[in-house]
Amino acid sequence: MSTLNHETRAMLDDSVSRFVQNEYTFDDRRQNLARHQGQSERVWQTFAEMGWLSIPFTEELGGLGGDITDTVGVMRNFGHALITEPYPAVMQAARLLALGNNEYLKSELLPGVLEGRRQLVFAGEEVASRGNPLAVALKAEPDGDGFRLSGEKISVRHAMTASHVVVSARHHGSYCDEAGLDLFVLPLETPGVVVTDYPMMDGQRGANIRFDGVSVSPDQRLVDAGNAGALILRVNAEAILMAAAEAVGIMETLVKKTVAYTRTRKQFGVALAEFQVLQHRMADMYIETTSVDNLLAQTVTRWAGADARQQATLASKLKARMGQANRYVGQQAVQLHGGIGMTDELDIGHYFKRLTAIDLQMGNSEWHRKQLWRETVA
Amino acid sequence: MSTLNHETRAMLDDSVSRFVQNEYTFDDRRQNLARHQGQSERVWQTFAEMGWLSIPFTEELGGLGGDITDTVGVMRNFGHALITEPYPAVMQAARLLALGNNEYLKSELLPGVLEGRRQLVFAGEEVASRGNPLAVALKAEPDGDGFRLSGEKISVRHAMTASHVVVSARHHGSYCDEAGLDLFVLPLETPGVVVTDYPMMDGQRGANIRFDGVSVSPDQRLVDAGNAGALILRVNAEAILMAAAEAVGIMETLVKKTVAYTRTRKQFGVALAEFQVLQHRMADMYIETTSVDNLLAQTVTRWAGADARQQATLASKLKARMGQANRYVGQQAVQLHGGIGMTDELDIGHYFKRLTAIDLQMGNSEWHRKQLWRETVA
Amino acid sequence: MSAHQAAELSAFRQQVRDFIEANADDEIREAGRKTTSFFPPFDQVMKWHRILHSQGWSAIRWPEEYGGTGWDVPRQLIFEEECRRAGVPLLLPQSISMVGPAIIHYGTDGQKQKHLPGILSGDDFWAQGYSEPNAGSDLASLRCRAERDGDHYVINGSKTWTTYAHHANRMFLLVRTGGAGKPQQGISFFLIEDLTDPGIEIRPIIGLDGLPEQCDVFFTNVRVPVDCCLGEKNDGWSVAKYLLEHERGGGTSFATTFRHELALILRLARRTGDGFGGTLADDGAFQDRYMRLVLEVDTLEATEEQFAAMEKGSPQSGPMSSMIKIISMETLQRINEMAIDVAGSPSLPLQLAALTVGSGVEPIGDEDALTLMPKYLNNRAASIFGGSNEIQRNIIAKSLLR
Amino acid sequence: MSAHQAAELSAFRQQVRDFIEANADDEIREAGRKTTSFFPPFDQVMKWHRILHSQGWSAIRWPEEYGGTGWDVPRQLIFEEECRRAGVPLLLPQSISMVGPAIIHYGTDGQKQKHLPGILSGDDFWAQGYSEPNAGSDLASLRCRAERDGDHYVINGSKTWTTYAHHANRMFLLVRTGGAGKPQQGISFFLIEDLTDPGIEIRPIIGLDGLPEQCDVFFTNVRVPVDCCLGEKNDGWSVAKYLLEHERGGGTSFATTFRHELALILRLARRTGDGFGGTLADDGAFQDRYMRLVLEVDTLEATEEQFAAMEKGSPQSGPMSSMIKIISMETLQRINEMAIDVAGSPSLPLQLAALTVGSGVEPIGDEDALTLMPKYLNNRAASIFGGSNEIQRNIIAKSLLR
Repeated sequence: MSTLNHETRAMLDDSVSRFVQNEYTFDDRRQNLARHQGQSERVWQTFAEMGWLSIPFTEELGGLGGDITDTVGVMRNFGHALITEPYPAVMQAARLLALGNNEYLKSELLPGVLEGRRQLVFAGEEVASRGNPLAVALKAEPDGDGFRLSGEKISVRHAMTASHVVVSARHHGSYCDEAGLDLFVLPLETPGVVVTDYPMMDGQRGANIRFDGVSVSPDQRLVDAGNAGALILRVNAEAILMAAAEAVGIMETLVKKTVAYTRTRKQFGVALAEFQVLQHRMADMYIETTSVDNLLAQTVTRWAGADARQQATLASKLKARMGQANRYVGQQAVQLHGGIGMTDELDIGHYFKRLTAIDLQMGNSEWHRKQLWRETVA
Repeated sequence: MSTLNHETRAMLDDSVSRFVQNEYTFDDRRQNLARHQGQSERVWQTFAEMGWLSIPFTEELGGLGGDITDTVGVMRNFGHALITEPYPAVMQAARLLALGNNEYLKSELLPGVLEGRRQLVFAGEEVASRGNPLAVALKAEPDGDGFRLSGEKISVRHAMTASHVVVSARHHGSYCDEAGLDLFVLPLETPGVVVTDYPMMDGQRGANIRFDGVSVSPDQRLVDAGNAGALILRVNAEAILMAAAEAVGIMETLVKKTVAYTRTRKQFGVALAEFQVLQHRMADMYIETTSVDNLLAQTVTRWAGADARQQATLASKLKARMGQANRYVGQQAVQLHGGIGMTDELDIGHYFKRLTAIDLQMGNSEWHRKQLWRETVA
Repeated sequence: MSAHQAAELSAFRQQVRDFIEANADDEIREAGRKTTSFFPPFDQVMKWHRILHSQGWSAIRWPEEYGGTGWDVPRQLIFEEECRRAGVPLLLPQSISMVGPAIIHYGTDGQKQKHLPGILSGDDFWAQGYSEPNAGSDLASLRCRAERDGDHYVINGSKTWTTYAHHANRMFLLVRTGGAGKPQQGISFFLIEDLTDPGIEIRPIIGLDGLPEQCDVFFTNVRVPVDCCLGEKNDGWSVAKYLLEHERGGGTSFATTFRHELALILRLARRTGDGFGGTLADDGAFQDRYMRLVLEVDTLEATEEQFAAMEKGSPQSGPMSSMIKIISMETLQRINEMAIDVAGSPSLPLQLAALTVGSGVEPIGDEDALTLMPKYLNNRAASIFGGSNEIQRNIIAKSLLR
Repeated sequence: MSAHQAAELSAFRQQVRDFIEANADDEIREAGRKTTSFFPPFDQVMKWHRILHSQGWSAIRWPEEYGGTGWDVPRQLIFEEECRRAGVPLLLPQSISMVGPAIIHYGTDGQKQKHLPGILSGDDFWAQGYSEPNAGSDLASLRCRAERDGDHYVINGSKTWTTYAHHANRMFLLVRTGGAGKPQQGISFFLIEDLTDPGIEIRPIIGLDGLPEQCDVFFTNVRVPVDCCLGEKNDGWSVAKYLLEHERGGGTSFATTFRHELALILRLARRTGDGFGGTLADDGAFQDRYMRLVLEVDTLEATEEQFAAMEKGSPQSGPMSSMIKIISMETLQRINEMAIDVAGSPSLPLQLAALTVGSGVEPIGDEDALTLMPKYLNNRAASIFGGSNEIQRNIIAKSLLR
C-alpha cells in the first residue's frame, strides 16, 4: 500500500505534466525513435532524477514508498505526449524483483534501475498465451542443482536496451495452472538466450526471446520454487493498470486534437465541427474516454484493499472495457481527420497505433471478457 | 418448382398491392383485432377469391402451381399494411400437408383451405427449441396400432380459428436428430388436446397446445414413420422466407413513414429531417432494409435449385441477417418519432412490435448464426 | 474505512433488511416484481411509500430538517441495495426526487409548509408537466400559457407524457408567463394544488405494452393563485435545470438496479435450452454478450461514483450528467434487448392480467420472463424522454467545442 | 442454367485455372499474398498485367472492340474467383477500371488511339488526381486550375492522395477551367501524357504502415495541349460521376475478395490458442463474431448482384451505389479488425522487409498473420477515400428526402 501523501503525489503528477509539455515535443519523439531505439539517455536520466523510477518501491529499497497506483498520473501524462521510453516495461520487471523474496538480486539489481543506470524487462507473453500470464509453456526442467529453460517469449518490449530479463517458466503443473510457476532473472547475454529484435507497429522496439536449454541456478529464482503464480498475476494486473492510464492519456489527447482540428478544417464551406454527425461522434469519443477514466479512478480506489486475484479481476475489467474505447476513439480520430490522419507525418496516426498496440498486448477485450466470465460468473 | 409465368406473378403481386392500399386501412386492422381475433371473414374470403390461398400448390391439388417464392410478393405487401390474417400460418400447415404423402388427408382437408373455408395451423415450436424445428421433445409413443402424443407446443398462431393442427412429434432418435420425427394431423377438438389461447404482443392470437396422451392413428400421419424431418426442415425454411418478405414490407413502410414524419415535425424551429444525425439514421435504416431486401432477392433466385438442407441454410442466413435489421429499423423508427412512437394510437409502434415478434419466432439472429456455424463451418 | 464504521454500516444494513422483511407485504413485493418501466404499479408503490414514511424513511436524500433521513451516501446506497435485494418497488420519483428537492431549494416558507408534508407522507402524488405535443425534447418552445388576472393566473394549453397524471392530485409544470426575449426566458414553474378543477382534463395514453402510464393533460381557463409560482416568475428554466441535475446526480443508482436485471437474465439463461440440447448460459456468444453488459454496468457505476463526488455546476458536471443519461439509458435498453433474446418466443404472449398485482392469474411460461417484453417495449422511451439522447449528445458536443 | 451452359462455364474455369497455374510465377503469387491495401506491390502487379495482356485478358470488362475480353458477367466472376483462389494480385484499377472506361465512353477517336493500347498492355500506368489538400471528399471545392494559353492549358495547383503517382507515367485529373456558376461547374477532366514534365513534382506520403502508397503531386506552370480534355470542357464532373458509378458497379466483386480474408481468419483461429488451453475457433464468441461477418459478406454479395442487374442512373442506383461503398468498406474494416484480434500481439512487429516481395526475409511469427496489421491500418482509409462514408450517407439521405 502506498505511503505517499497527497502532496507528494500531486507534486509528482505536476512535474511529469510540466515535463511532457515543455521538454518532449512530437519532433523529439520522432528523433528519439529514429536514433535511439525510442530512448534518449537524457530523458531517462530525467526520469531517474525526478524520482519517477522510484515511485512504486519501498524506502528500504531506495524508493519513494508509493505503490503502482501512484504511477497512474505519470502514465497518463506519458500518454499525452506518447512517450516511448520503457517506463512501464522497466517498472513491471522491477516490481517483480521488488515483490519477490530474493534479497540478493534485489540489492544487486534494483539500485541501478532506480538510478536509471540499468534496465530490466519481463518476458511473460507467449505465442499462445493471449494475455493469460499463467498460460506458460516455457519449461524449467531440473538439471543438476539448477534448471534448463526451453521455450519462447514474444512481444518483449525494449529487450535490446536491458541488461537482464525476468522470465516466467513452468516448473510443474499443467498449462494455465497458477501453481508450478517460477520466475528467473538472467543477463540477456546468457548463452542460449536468442533475442530477435524488431521495431513494432507503434514505433517502439520489441523482441522475441528464445531460450534454448538455458541453464539457470536456484539463486536466480525470484520466489520459492513453483510459487511465482500470485506474483505474476499481481504484477500483470499492475502492468494493465499502467497501460490503462496511458490509454486514457492518449484518448484525452485524441479528443482534444480532433475537436481542435474539426474547428479549423472546412468542407463545403463550413467547419467540420458544424456537422452534427461529427459532433455526435466527438461526443461519443468523449463518452468512451471518460468511461475508461472513471473506471480507472474507481479501480485505483479499490486497488489497495484487493488481493492478487481481485486485482487481476479489476485489471481485466479495465482492460476489457478500455479495448472497446481504444478502438472507437482511435478509429474515429483518424476518420475525422480524414486522409491526413492516415499519414506518418501527423501525430494522430501514431496515437492511434499506440492505442492499437495497447489493445492487443496483455489480452484483448474478448480475452478479458472470457476471463471475467470464468472468474466471476461461471 | 414454380410453374407460374412472369405475368401471373406480376398480376398476383399487383392485386395484393391494390388490396392493401385500398381495402385495408389501419383502422380496419384495429377493428379486426378488437372484434374478430384479427381475422375478418370478408378479408379471408377475398384472399381465397383472389387465389392467394392457392399460390403454392400444384394444379392437381387445386392450386395455381406456384411455389413458396411466389408468396414473397404477397407477404411483402401484407407487411406494408400489417395484415393480421393468418396467411403464413395457414400456408405453412397446408404446405406440410401438400408435400406429405397422405393422399387421403390432402383430399379431405386441402380444398377447404384453398377455398378459405377451413384453416389448419402447424404446432412446431417448443419451449426449449428456440427455432430449431428438429428440437422436438413432444413424444409419439406406440400405443396399439397407433400412438399417444405427450408434450407441449408453444407460440402456435391462430390455433383458435383453425379446425386442425399439424403437430411434429418424436417417434424415435434423440433430441435434435433429423431422423425419427413424425407429423400428425388432428382436429383441435380431439380429447386430450388442451389449447391455452392468448393475445400476443403484436396483436395476433397465439396459443400453447398441450397434448396429454392424445391418441392418434397411423392414418393421421403425413409421411412415413420417422421420416418427417426433411419435410419439417423444408417447410420451416419456407415459413422463414415468408416472414422475411413480411419484414421487408414492414421495414420499407417504417422507412417511408419515418422520412415523412421527420419532414413535417419541427424541433428548435426546424424540421427534424434537417438534422444530419437523423438523416444518417434514416440512411442506415435504408441500408438495413435494402440489405435484407437484396438478400431476399438472392435467396429467391437460389431457392429452386436447393434441397431441403440448402434451403434451411439459405433461410438461416436470411433470418440471422434480418434480425439485426428488424431491431435497428424498428427501434430507430420509434426513436425518430419520439414519444408519439411509443403510443398504441400511432401505427409505428405496431409495426415495431410485429418486427419484434418476427425476430423472436423461428429462432432469433443469434440462434441462426450458431446454426450456420454448425452447418456450414464447423 | 475503519472497522468501527464498517460495523455501523453492517448494523444499519441489518436494520434496513429487518424492516423491509417485516413490513413489505406480498402485494408490495409482487408490485416490485411486476414493475415494467421506471414506474411501479401505483397503488402498491404508494402503500409502500406510506409504510416507509411511518418509519421516517420516505425521503432518504432530503436533509433531516425537512423530514428526510439525513443519511450519508453509503447509507443511501445500502438502503437501495437492500430494497433491490428484497424486490420492493422503488418510490416514484416525481414527488420525492423531483418537485420535493425543488421546493426545498426554491420554495417560500409557505410553499414548503403547504407541500412538503404531503410529499413526505405520500398523501399527495405529483405529476410532472414539461413536454407538450409540439415540444418534446425542445422545452424552449413551450406554448402552454398563463395570463395574469388579478391575484390569479389563468392557464390554457396542454401537457403530454405526464406520467401517472390520472393517479395524481397535484402537478408541477412549466408554463409561459412572458413573451419577449429568448424562447427559454419567460417560462415559469407552477405548483398546482388541485387537479380536480373542471378546466383540467386528463386523458391516459395507451403505451406499447397495452397499458396507460403516460397522460395528456389539457388546461382550459384554469385559475391558480399567483403564489403557485416556484422561484422567480419567468425563471422557471433555472428551477427545471436544477431539478434535472438533482435528479440525475442525487437520484437512484441505476447501476444497482441494472445488476438485478442482469442477474435475472443469467438465471433464465441457465435454465433455458439452446435448441441443440444444451443451455444458453454455456454458449460463448451468450457469455460474451452478457459480460459486455456487465462491463457497461460497471462503467456506469464508476461514472455515478465520480459524478456524486463532483461539484455540480462545474465545467465537467454538465457533460458528465448528459453522459450518465446516455450510458444509463442505452445500457438499460441493451439489457432489455438481451433479456427478450434470452427469453425467446415464450416472451410473446401479452399478459395484462398476469401483470396486474393481486390478480392471482398465473403467467404463461416462466414467471421470470413475464415482465421482459413490456420492459423492452416501455424502455424504448428511455432514450426519448427527459431530453432525448440526441439532445444529450448535442449538449456534450457543445461543451467540447466551447 | 442449362447443362450445356454449365459445362461451358466449367471448361472456362478450367482454362483460367490452367493459365494462371502456368503463368503466375512465384514472385507474382508472393505479391498477391503481400498485398496490404487495395493496391498490390507495383512491379509484380504490372508484370502480371502484361502477362494477362499477352493472353488478351487484361481488360475483362471492356468490350471486345476495344481489346477487352467481351466476357459475360458469370465469366468475369469466374475469372476473379480463380484469381483470388490462386492468390494472384488483382490488377490496379486506375488504368483498366477507371480512366480506360471513361476514355471508351467519352474519348475522341484520337484519345482512344493514343491512350487505350498502353492501358491494355500495361506499358502505361495512370495516376488519379482528384483530391486536393483542402478538398477531401468535397470535390466541388477544387482549386487546381488550368488557364488557356493558345493551344495549351497551363496547370497550377496540387493534388493529393494520388495512389502510386511515383510509379505512374500518366495521370488523369480534375482541374478548374471555368470560374462562374455552381462550384462543381467549370471543372474539366484532363489526361496528362507525361509526368516527367519538370513542372510536376511528385512527393510520396508515408502511410500508417510505414510505406509510401499515396503521393502529393504539385503542378507549376505545366503546359498541356488543349485536346487533353476528356469530354466537354467544364463538364468534367459528368465524366467523374460516370467513372465513379462504373467503378462501383462494374468493378471487382468485393464479396469474393472478402471471403478470402475471412477464410484466412478462420484458418488462423483454428491453430491459435485461446489462452486457456483450447483454440480460438472453438469459442462461441469467436464463432458468433465470425458468422456476423460472413453474413455481412453474403449481404454485400447479394447487393452487388442486385446492383449489377440495375439500370444505372435510375432513382435506385444512386443510393444503392453509395450503400455498396458504405457496406463494403465497413465490412472490410470489421474483417481487418477481427483479423488483428485473432492474430493478437504476434501481429505487432513491423516487418517492412518481410513484406517486400522477393526480399527472402522470413516473417516473425505466423506467415498468415504478416499482412494483418498493415491491412487494418491501411484500410482505415477505406471509409475516408472515394467520398467518405459520411458523404455517402448524406447522399442516401438526400435521395430519401427528395
